[in-house]
Amino acid sequence: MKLFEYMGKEIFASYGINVPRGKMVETPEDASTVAKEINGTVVVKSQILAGKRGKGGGIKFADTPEEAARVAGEILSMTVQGHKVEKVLVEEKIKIDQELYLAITIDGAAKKPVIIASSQGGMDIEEVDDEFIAKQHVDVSVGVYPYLGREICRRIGLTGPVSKEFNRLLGLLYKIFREKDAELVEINPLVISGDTLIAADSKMTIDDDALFRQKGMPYVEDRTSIEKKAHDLGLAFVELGGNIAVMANGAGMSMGSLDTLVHYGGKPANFLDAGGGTGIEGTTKAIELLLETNPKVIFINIFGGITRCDDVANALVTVKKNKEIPVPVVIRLVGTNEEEGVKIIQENGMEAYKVMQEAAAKAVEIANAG
Amino acid sequence: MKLFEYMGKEIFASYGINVPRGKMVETPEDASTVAKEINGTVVVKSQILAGKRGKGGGIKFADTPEEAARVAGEILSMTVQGHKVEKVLVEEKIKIDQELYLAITIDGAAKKPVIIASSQGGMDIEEVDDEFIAKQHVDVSVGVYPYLGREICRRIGLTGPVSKEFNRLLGLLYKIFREKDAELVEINPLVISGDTLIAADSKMTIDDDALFRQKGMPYVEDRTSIEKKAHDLGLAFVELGGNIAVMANGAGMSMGSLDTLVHYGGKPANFLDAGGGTGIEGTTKAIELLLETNPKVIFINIFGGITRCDDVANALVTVKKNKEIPVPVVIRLVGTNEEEGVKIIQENGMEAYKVMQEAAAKAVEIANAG
Amino acid sequence: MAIIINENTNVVVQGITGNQGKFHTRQMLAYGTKIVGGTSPGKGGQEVEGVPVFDNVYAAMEQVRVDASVLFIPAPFAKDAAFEAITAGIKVLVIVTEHIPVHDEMDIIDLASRKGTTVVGPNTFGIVSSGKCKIGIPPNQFFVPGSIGVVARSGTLTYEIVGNLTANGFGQTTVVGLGGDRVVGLSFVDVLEKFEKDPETQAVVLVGEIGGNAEEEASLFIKKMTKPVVAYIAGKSAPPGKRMGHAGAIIERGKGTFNAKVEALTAAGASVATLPFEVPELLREKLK
Amino acid sequence: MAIIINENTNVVVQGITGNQGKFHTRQMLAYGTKIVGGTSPGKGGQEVEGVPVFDNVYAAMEQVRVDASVLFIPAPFAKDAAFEAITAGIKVLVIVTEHIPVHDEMDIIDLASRKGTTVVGPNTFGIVSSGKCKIGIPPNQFFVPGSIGVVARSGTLTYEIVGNLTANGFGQTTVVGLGGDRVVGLSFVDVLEKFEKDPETQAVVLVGEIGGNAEEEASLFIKKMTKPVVAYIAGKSAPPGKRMGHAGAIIERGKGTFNAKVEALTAAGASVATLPFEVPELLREKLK
Repeated sequence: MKLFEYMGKEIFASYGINVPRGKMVETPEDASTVAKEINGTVVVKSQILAGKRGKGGGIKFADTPEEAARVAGEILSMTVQGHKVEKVLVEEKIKIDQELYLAITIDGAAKKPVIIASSQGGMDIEEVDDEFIAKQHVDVSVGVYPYLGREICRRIGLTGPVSKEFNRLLGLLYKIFREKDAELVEINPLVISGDTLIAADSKMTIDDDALFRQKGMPYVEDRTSIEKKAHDLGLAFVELGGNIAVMANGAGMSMGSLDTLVHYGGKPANFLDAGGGTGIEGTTKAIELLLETNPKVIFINIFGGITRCDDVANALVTVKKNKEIPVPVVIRLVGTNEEEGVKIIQENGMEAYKVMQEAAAKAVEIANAG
Repeated sequence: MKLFEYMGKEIFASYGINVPRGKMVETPEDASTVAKEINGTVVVKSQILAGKRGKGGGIKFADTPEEAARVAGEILSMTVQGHKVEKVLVEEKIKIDQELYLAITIDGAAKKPVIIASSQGGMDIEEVDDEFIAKQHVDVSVGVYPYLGREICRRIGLTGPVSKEFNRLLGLLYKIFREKDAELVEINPLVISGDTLIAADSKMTIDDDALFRQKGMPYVEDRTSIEKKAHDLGLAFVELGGNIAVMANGAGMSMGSLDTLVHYGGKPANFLDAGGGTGIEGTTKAIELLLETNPKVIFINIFGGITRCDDVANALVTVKKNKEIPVPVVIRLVGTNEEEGVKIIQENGMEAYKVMQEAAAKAVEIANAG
Repeated sequence: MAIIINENTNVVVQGITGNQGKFHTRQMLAYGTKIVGGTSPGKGGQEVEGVPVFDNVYAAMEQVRVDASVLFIPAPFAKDAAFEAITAGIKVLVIVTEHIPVHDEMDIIDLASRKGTTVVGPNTFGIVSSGKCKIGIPPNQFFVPGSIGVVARSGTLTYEIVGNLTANGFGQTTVVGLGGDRVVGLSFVDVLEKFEKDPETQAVVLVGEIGGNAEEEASLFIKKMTKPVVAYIAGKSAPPGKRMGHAGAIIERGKGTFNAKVEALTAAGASVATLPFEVPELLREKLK
Repeated sequence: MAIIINENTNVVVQGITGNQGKFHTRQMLAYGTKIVGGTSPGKGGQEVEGVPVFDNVYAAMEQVRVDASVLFIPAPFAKDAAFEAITAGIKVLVIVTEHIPVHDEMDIIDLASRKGTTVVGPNTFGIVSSGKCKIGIPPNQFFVPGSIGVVARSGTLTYEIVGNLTANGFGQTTVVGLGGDRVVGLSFVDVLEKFEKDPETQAVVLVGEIGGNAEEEASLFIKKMTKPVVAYIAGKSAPPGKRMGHAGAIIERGKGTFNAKVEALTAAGASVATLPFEVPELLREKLK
C-alpha cells in the first residue's frame, strides 16, 4: 500500500526527521490559510500515488496566500500522471544547498534490506551513474548502527556536521522501515539546507500483508472499485479490458492462462488469482466478481493443490443456483479432488476440460464468435 | 546498582506487568493513608537492598489502617539483614493460588541472557531440585518470542490461560531486561491468582556501566560514604577494616595484593582497584582516599600497563606536597615508564620496591610493629 | 539420490490439527512421506491421521528424529513457528503459508541461514522427491519418479507443467517450489547447483515469472551447467507489477521484464517455451 | 607457531588518534607489532607514529590486508566500533576498553560468533605472541619468547606473574588476557585447547579469580590435557562480590568460591600456587 507524500512526512516528523513546515489541504481556501501561517513563499504539491509530478505540472510555487489559493485551485482540478488530484500539500519553500537521495527497500535477491544513497539526488536519480550510488545491505538481526552510516557517508563523500545529521536520520529511517513494515521508504530529494537535512519529499510503501498489525496506519485506496471488492475477498485482481473473464489459482497459473489465451487470439478481461485454499465461499464471490466485468465468456482454469476441485465445482454450482450465469463458462479442472469436482460439474450439466490449451482455445472461440 | 522492590514494581507496571496495588511510604501516617485507599488487608514490606526480609521480620500484615500505621512504624525503626529501613511498601494482600519463579540474568559462561523459571517459586527457590527448574538461554540477536515461552511453560508444566499470560509477561520482562540494561530481573514469587499472574516481589540490578544511558533511572546509593567517594572517582573500593591501606591497579592485582598481605600476617584496610590509565589526578584522589581509612601504613602495588609508573609517582609527590602524609608509604613500582617513576620517587626521598612480596612483607612489618 | 529430501526424511507437520494441516497430512501420508509427528500447542498427546501430536517441535524432537518440518500456520504466527523449528534444530523447513509479512520473511531467512536450516518457501507448494517424499501441498498423482529436476517460483503453474511432463513420460527426480514471495529461502541458483551435482537428474525444467532478477541470475549459472535446461517464463501478457520507487529501478536497472529474462536464458543455452504445454517437446529435443 | 596471532599478523588500531591509542601504538610498534593502520572518523589521511590513519576499518581494508584490530574506544562507543570491525571482516578483535555495558558485550560477542571473529576481551590487556606480536597494553619488557603458554582473567596480576616467569627463565609462547568482565569472548577452555595443540607450548599457566565458574569448566578440560598446568587463583582473602539474586545462586550452585576452584583444579591435576610469586617454582617441579 502506497502512502501519500504528506502521510510519509507525518511519519517522518513523528520519528524526528526534519520535514518542511506545511499541511495537507483539500480546498484553495485552506491552502491560503496555510500559506498565511507559513508567511513566505510556499510550494503547492499535488498528492497522488505516482512520481514525476513536477513534470506533469503538479507542483507549483506561490509567493502570497492569494497565489497559493489560485495554484491550489488549479492543481486540485488537474489529473496528473493519470491520477485525479484531490489533495495538495502546502509547504514552506526551503533553501536548497544540495540534493541527496536516500532510500531503504528490500533486495529480494539478497533477502535483506538495502540502503541506497547518493550525493546526486533529485529528479534524475535513475540516470545517475553507479559510482555515485552507495548500496549497503543490512542484516536484519544486526540493524543499522552509526558505523554503517559513517561508511555510507564516506562512500558518497559526505563530511562534517551534515554527515552526523545524515547518520542520525539514517538510523531513524531504518527504524521507520522496520516498525512500519515498509517495503520502501524513500527521500528524494533529501535536501542539505545549511547544516540541517530536510526530507523534501517522501515515498513509502507499506507491506499489504502486514497491515493487520499496523494499527493506526491510515488506509490508502489505490484500486478501482472492482479491484477493491476483490481485495476485500482476499483475491488478487487487475482489470485488463478484454472480454474473457479469467479465474485461475496461483499467480503463475493466472499469468500462464493469460499468456495462453492471448496466444490463441483472445483478449482477457482481467487477471484474477483466486489463491490457494480459498474455499467454497471465497470462490463463489470470485465468480460473482468475474460477472461484473460483463465478459462474453468465463474461463476458469484450476489445477488443484491446496485448492480442491470439488470446492471450485460446488462454488460454481452455488452461483448458478443463486442467479442465472448469463455467459458460457469454460472450466478446466484437474488436481486435488479432481474426480469429485468433475462429477459435480457434470451432474450440473456442464463440461469440465482436463487440458488447459483445449479449454483456452474453446474460451477464445466463444469470445471471438459472439 | 540494585533497585528497591518498589522501584522494580514501578518499572514492571509501566511495561504492563501486573503488580499488587500499593505505594511506597516513609512514615506510619502515610502507611495508614495508603491502607485506607486499598481498603482491605495490606502487607507492609521493608524496602532494603537485600533478600530474606520476611525471616528478618521486615514483612508484616495489617487488617486496618491503624494496624498498618503501627506495623509500618515498627518496621521503619528496624534494621533488617544489616540494612536500616527507611522506606516501606504498603500493598494489597493478594490471593495466592500458586507461587512461580521467573528471572532473567546473564550467564557469563554462555555469554548470553538466561531465563530461569520454576513452578515452585517462593522463599526456598534455591533449594528446589534442578528438575523443577527450566533454564533457557536467549540469543540476543533473536530475542524472546512466544515459542520460547511455550517451551518454558511446557517444561515447568504450566498450561491453560495462565500459560498464555506467563508468555506475555515473559516477553515484557525480557524487554525490561534489555531496555533497562539489567543484569538481573527476578520475580519471586510470581503469583498465580485466578487466571492472572501478579509480580508479588521484584528484584532488579542495573548494570553500573550502562547508567550513563539510563536516563530517568532513579539512582540508588548502596555504598558507605567513602565507597561512594571512591565510586565517584571511578575507583572500585571496598572497606575491609584492617590497618594496611592498599592500592593496586587491576582487580586481580588488588586481590593478589590482599592475598599476599594476609599471607604475611597483615590486615588490609580496604580493597582499592585504581583501574587502568587513571592518570595523575585520579591517582592523587585515590591516595587521599586511602588516608581517610586512618591506616598505619599505605601499600601501593603498581605493575604498570595502561597505568604509567611516572603518573603514579607524580601523584604520590603531589599528595605529599599538598599535605603531610602521616603514615609510611610502601610503594612497589614496575612496568610502563618504570624508570621515570622510580626516579621521581627517589628524587622525593622515598624508596621504590621492585618485588611485590618484599614490599608486602615490609608493609606488614610496619603495620604490626606500630 | 535426490536433492534436499529423500525417502528417509522424517517430517513433522506444524499446525497439524488445523483443516489444512489435517488434509495435507493425509495427502502426504498417502504419497508415502514419513510423517513422524505433528505439533499444536496444548494438544500434545492427541493423534491426527494416526500421527502423534506434540505441544511443540522441541517436544517432538525429544521423542523422535526429525529432519524436516512443514508449516500450516496462519501468516501472523508463521514467524514464531518458523523460529521454533529453526531453533529446535530442524534442517529443512517448508513454509506453505502465504501472505507472511515480508519483514517476517527476512527475519526467518536470516535466522535460518545462521542456524544452517534450508528454507523452502514461504508461499510455496513445497518440495517433492518423486516417489519418495512429498512435503507440501501439490496433488499426489502427477509426481512420478524419473530423471527431470524441476525448480519453480509459482505453484499451480508447476503442477500444470509437471502434469504435462508426466503425461509425456518424463518423471522427476525432485520438484522444488521456491515460493512466490519476493523474499524466499532458496534461489534458482541454489537448486540448479544441486541438480547439476545430482547423478540421477538428466535435465532441468525452470519455471519462472516476470519481475525480480532471479531468472537473470540463474542464467549466469546455467551457462556453466553440463545438463540441459528448459525454461518457461510466465507473464508475457501480464499487466506490469508495482514498482518500488526509484530504489526499485536502481536495483533492477532494466532487468525483470519478460524479454530480458528470455534473452538471458536463451543466451545461456536454455530453451525457452512460449507456452506451458510446450515444455515436454523442448525437453525431448534437448535430450536427443 | 603461536596461537591466535603471530609475526605476520597485520594490525589496525581503532581510535589511534586518542591519547591511549597513540601511546600504545608507539609501544606496540616498539615491540615489533605490524601496525598497518589506524582509524579515526574524519581523520583519514593523517599519520600517527608513522602509521596511516583511515576514516574507518572498511577504508583501511581497501588499502591493506588487516588480520586483527585493537580498540582504544571509549565504552559508550565501543559496541559500534566493534561492529564495524566485525562486519568489515576482521578475524581477531582485541577490546581493551573497560566499563562497556554488559548488554553491549553480549551483542558484540553474538555478532562475532556469527561472523567467525575471535574476540579477546573486553576489558583485557590484550594478547602477546612473545617476541612476535603484541596487541594490547602490557609493558613490553616482560614478554620474552619461550615455551610457556599463559592464559589469564586479570591484567596487572598477569604482568606480575609473567614478569616472575621471565625473571625465572621461563619465556612464553603466547600470553592471552581473556578480560576481566563477566562476558568476554574467549573462555579458558578455548585457549587451553589451542595451547594443547600448539607444538611450541610445553606447559600452561592459568591465572584465575574467584567468582563465576570459568575455572571449574577449565578443570574439566585440564583433566584431559597432556601438558602440565600451573594455576593461581586470586581472591582467597577478597571480600565476597555481589550476588545476582536467587538466579545467581541457581546458576552457580556452590561454584565460584576460592575453595571450589582450587579443589577442581587440583583434582584435574593442576598445581595451584597460594601466592603469585610461587608460580615459577611449581612450574619447575611440573616440568622436571
